[in-house]
Amino acid sequence: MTPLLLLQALLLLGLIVTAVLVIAFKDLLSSAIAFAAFSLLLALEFYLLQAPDVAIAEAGIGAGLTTAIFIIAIRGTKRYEEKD
Amino acid sequence: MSIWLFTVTVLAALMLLAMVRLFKGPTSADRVVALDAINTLVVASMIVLAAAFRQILFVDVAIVYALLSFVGTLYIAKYLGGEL
Amino acid sequence: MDIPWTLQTGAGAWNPLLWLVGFAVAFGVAWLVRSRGRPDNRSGDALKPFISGNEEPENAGGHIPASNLYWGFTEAMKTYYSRLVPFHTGIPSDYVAWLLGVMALMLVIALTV
Amino acid sequence: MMDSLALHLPALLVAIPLFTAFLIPLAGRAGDTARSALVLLGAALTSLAGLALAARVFARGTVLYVFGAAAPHAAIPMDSGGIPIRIIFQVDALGALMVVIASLSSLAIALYSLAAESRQSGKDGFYSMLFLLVTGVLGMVSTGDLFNFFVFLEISSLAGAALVAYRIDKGEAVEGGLKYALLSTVGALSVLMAIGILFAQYNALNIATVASRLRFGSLDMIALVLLAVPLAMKCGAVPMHFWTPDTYTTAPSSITALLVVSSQASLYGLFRILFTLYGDLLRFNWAVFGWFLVILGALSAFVGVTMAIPQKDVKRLMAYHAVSQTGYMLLGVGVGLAVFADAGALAAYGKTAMAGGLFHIINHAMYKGLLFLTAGAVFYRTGTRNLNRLGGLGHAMPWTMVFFMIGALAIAGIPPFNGFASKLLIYESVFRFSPFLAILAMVVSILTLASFVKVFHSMFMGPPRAEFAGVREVPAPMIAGMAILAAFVILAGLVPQVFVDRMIAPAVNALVDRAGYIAAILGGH
Amino acid sequence: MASFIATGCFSFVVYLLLTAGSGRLLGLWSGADLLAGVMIAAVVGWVARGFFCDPRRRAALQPMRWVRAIGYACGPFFLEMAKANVDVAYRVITGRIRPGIVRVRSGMQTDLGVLMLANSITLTPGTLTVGIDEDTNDLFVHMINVPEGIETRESLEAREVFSTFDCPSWIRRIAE
Amino acid sequence: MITRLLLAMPFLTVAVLLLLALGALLFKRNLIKMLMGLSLMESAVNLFLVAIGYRQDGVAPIFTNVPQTLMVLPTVQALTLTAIVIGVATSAMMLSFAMVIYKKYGTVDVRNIRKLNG
Amino acid sequence: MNMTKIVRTTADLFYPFCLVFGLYVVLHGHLTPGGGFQGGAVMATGAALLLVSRRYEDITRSLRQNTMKLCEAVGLLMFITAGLAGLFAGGAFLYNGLAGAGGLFGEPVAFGANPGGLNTAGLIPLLNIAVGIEVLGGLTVILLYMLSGVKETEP
Amino acid sequence: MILNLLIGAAIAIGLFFNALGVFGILRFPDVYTRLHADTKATTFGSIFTSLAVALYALGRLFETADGQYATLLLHTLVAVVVLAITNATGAHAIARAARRRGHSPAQAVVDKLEEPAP
Amino acid sequence: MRTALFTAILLILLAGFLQVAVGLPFGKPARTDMDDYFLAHAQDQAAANNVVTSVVFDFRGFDTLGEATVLFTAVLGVGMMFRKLKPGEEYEHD
Repeated sequence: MTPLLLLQALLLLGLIVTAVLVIAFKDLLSSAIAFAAFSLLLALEFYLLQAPDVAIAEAGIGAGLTTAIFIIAIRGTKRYEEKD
Repeated sequence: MSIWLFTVTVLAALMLLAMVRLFKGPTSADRVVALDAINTLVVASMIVLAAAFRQILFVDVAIVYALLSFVGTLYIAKYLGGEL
Repeated sequence: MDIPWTLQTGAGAWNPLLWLVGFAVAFGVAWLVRSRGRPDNRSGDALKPFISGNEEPENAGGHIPASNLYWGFTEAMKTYYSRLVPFHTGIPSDYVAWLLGVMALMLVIALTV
Repeated sequence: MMDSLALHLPALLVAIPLFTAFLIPLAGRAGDTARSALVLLGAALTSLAGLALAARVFARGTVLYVFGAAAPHAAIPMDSGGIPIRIIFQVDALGALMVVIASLSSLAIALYSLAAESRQSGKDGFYSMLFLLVTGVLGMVSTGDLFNFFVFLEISSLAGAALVAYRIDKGEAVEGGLKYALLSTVGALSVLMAIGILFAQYNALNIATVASRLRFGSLDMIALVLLAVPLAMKCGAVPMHFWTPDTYTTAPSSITALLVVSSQASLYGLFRILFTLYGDLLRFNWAVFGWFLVILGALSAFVGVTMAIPQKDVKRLMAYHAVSQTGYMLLGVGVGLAVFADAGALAAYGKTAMAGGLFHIINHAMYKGLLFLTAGAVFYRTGTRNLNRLGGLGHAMPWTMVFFMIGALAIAGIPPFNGFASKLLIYESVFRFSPFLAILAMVVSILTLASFVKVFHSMFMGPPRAEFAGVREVPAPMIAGMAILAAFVILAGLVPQVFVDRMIAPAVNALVDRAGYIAAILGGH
Repeated sequence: MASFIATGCFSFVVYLLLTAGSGRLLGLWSGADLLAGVMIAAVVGWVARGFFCDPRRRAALQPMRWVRAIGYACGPFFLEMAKANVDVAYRVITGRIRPGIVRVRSGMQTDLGVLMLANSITLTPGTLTVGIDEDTNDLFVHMINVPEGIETRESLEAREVFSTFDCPSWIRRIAE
Repeated sequence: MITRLLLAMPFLTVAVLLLLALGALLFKRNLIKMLMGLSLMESAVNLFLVAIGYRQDGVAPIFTNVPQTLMVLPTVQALTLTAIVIGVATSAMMLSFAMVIYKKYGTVDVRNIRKLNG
Repeated sequence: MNMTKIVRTTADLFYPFCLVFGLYVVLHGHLTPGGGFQGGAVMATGAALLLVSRRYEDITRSLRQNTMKLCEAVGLLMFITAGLAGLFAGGAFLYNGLAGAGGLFGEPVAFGANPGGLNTAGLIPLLNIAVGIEVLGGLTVILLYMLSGVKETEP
Repeated sequence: MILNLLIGAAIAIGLFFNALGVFGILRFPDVYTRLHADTKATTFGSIFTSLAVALYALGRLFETADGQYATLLLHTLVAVVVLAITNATGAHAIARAARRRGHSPAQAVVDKLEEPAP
Repeated sequence: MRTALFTAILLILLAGFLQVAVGLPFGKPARTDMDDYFLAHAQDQAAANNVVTSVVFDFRGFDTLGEATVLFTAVLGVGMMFRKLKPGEEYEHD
């Protein structure tokens, strides 16, 4: 277990946790927030995998603009999921 | 274990802790606060990792990150304030 | 230029030119038969059809709506259609589910064969 | 100069429609006339390039084009140790066949849509996207690179979805577009995953290189499933056909005709993957995937046609027929694939079946395109697609009626139109494979005829209706667009053997000749 | 024009900061980078001139203000911030809080001044800018520990929010 | 087996993320949520692509003054860049579709978006 | 609706910074991490910052949809023209004939570890710029369109 | 040697404050107090960890006289400045949004702000 | 019924993905010949120090054109969704 692997394990755990949160929240705004956190961690993971180009792209497009687009779409539709 | 990697590991653990607030946060505003904290921690770890990997140019990723997640936060805040 | 008119199908052959010639011949025969008939016959000369002693209503020979055209066929296959039509639910999740389902099925087949 | 242009035809084939698409928003500011002229010019040049490229391929064999290299034909750099490193367009006879289809259809459709969409708003986007869709199709059928195939798949999916949603006023069109986009994206991601799996093992993206390195381990089988099933979905095979009627119905008619071509490009991708990428005679279990295609084909043919009969929306009816006709193609090629390992059976009827399937691809693109265009013409004048409300248009729209008759007779397999020729090939060869399937195919053909009799009756027969009193013939560009396709339908029906000899047989040979495909890039047999 | 020059200069400085170490010219920069920097500064200056600073104000052109800004950031501001964090550490560990929102008269006229004041307040002890009165530039500040007796007053002076240094006057000298 | 699994952590994460995303696609009723699932799926595939190009102790494929010995594979990173942009394009378009559908239908519940059926 | 003066001023401060940083990322795409897409995204973030900090009606006066659409088309046309130029220079489509040929961007590069110079890599910086312009235009237009769609739903 | 000690101290301080910020987020009762912890503590901590990197770069710069360490130093400083400003403004935006949302500060002794409800 | 079926589908797919995850060695790619070529020749052929950029814009530049085209398509699609309809531009469906 090298330190890098430990670090990766933590990050990947965080990725899975945020992904579960994205799916689990009934409030779409919270989902979007969790998605932004997911993108953040994903970019850090790319960074760890020695892909800085991809990390910048994921940072710029994934975390910044996708969040904005999701928020605008939620504003254009409605905020809460339907009850089953 | 180099000191840089140790630092990043601690920061990653802190991110996981902040995710607790992301999960629990009674309101969306609390979740945004957690997102903001994770965001700061990610930027810090990116800067530290640049030193850890001896890759000077990786700091660019951190700058992009600090800029772009700010935009995401602003969009969320604007929606949350009912102004979008 | 030498145009091969015959389509070779492996087991047989088909020539559209021959078919056209045959069609033309048949058409000619039919026209011949028609021209041999009584030229003074008019379409209005025949007796009017009547239904149960009454005159035919004006519009009865008119247009049949499309839904009624194969009513018998759909009625005969009613059990089939009553399953198949609701099967096309129109829900996007179902569409994705069918795609993933076929994928899963093929995955099982491909990994076991 | 001409020779150097001929050298660069594969690049121009994609570059011209792209250039036109990017220029249209600028030309749109100058006015409608400028835009129409640009559209016409672009369409004409694109189809010219496509036909010239196809002629070159049929005359001289596979054409290679290496993007970004110092010399367009140097597939393998001297110092690379025998691996192609750049993106290579590899147009063999099969690809050339698809290029012909796409070029002809796109020309006809561009002509048609110039008049048909003249009353709509947002025309800049419409025409740009039309050219992007054409680009996507042309790129998909001519690329020899897996990831590039994915990129073009995405281009055609996105452009197709946006075009399907073009008529936004009621919401149905957007719903169709959303379904199409959703399914395409899931499929494309699955394809990307498969590409990743292949790349991780063989470190190559070129189809020929991957094919030459393939080891047929369990990961490769997973990759095969991830590649083949989404492509089967994109070509509209039952039970993944649900998107087909939804999108074909709501799209503008000219786009529906192009979507048919685009789904056939996916069919091409499916065949390419099954035959070329995974076509190793010794190590691959042929019968399984042959039967996969055969079952998909038979199901599609039957379910499609039976679902078509009770429809009352004319385009939805035709869309189910598109599913059904796709079944024929899958059936024909699937029979060939199922007997692929058996040389005797392959020579006896397998190749004929595949020829039938491939011939049906081009025939179907033409007559189904024609049918959708006539439906669009009727809609253009009457404003409705409901068969119960239509009627008595025969006198008002004679040209449309003639073209519809040609298309309907062709799709029903009535001689002397082209549908009959390809269906004859399929019947006779499938009969020797499995008589039951041949009978099923004939039943489907009869039902097709029946349902088109219904459509013809409902649209053109009967007394003229008062609400359609002012209806007259559609404008000349629409007639010209339909006439191109109709001319092809008649031509292919009159001299089928010419097409079979010049285009289909080389395409079949290219399809089964895996070693030749690999050798065209890597050299040596 | 003044805003164009100011924005261009700012852009050029930022670009120089970003590309330092790229060559040997002046010890740090390469010629191509300097050329590209000038071009970028021109383009960005033109595009962003309406935003970066008010076209009517020439104050941004005085280089002394930039130097003072750096001095402020490294000196008083940083120390205030350090104090802030010790304070937050105390609050986090003990959990002893007495929060409230008070009104602070900023006395700033320019947008930049308000921004610097608000951000300084946010990053310094126990205070967080929540809102702003757009007309009077008064800030609404959330304090984590409202000192006794303040809650009855109508508003506070900006100076009172900072503990040791007179940050508002620094800011006034930089931004007004 | 366990060590092998541990070594393949990123791939396992990809598998779990794909499962979650597909689950969202199949079970969720809200269209926006489905699209979030689709975005998750895209991210998972991107992570997969980058992970297959990683080499132990490799460094980023950029030549700088620092001496480089072993570099990770650059092609997959290029592919991932393309995939990311394609992903955001797809998401943007489908989200705008969803907005228009909400405007016309008054709902984003996928079980109610079925005017086209049968 | 407007956000507060503080946010607005920050956005104004960061707008030129975003542009400069984006252009830096674009221009140094062949030396540092980044390139056309990333730089374009950073520049588009500058525009997004302006969009979020002000009212839609106010900002569209200085950040026009048509200008951004023009940017996009022009970027793509630049890209494809550069590709066709390679074709006329004797190579294939997108042939990088400028690399190592001297002149603008034509400096040859030493092999191995070196920091590299700005004026190298031939066609790549040009394509980077083209893609940067295109992505800037494209992402901004997407945001503008979606915001306009939101505005329409308001009563 | 001294530099190494300084770097270690900076990292320790930075980590301590970062941890403090995160614990503050977990412990405090409402949005505003959490924002206090988040903004001040994590920003300050991140500044210190970055300062460690800057010190390292400075040391290497004097040691090797290599231009790229100047790049590292300056880029780190730029990142820190950007981070500080964006964090402060972001915190303000969040606080205002929470305020407009109608969250009143918990245990407040005074509340002078009356914003119109959204 | 529906839930059980969907869960079964998901589990089968998960098994497939897990097989992929276990079957691929992480950190040690099986073959690297094409990428080694890129790494060795990015500097003399594309004259770029960033190998990823040289792959994106030189060796696989055509993909990048396609990708830019995808973005263009998406922009046109979004624009098409929010366009202003002409008065009386109606489309029948029933």
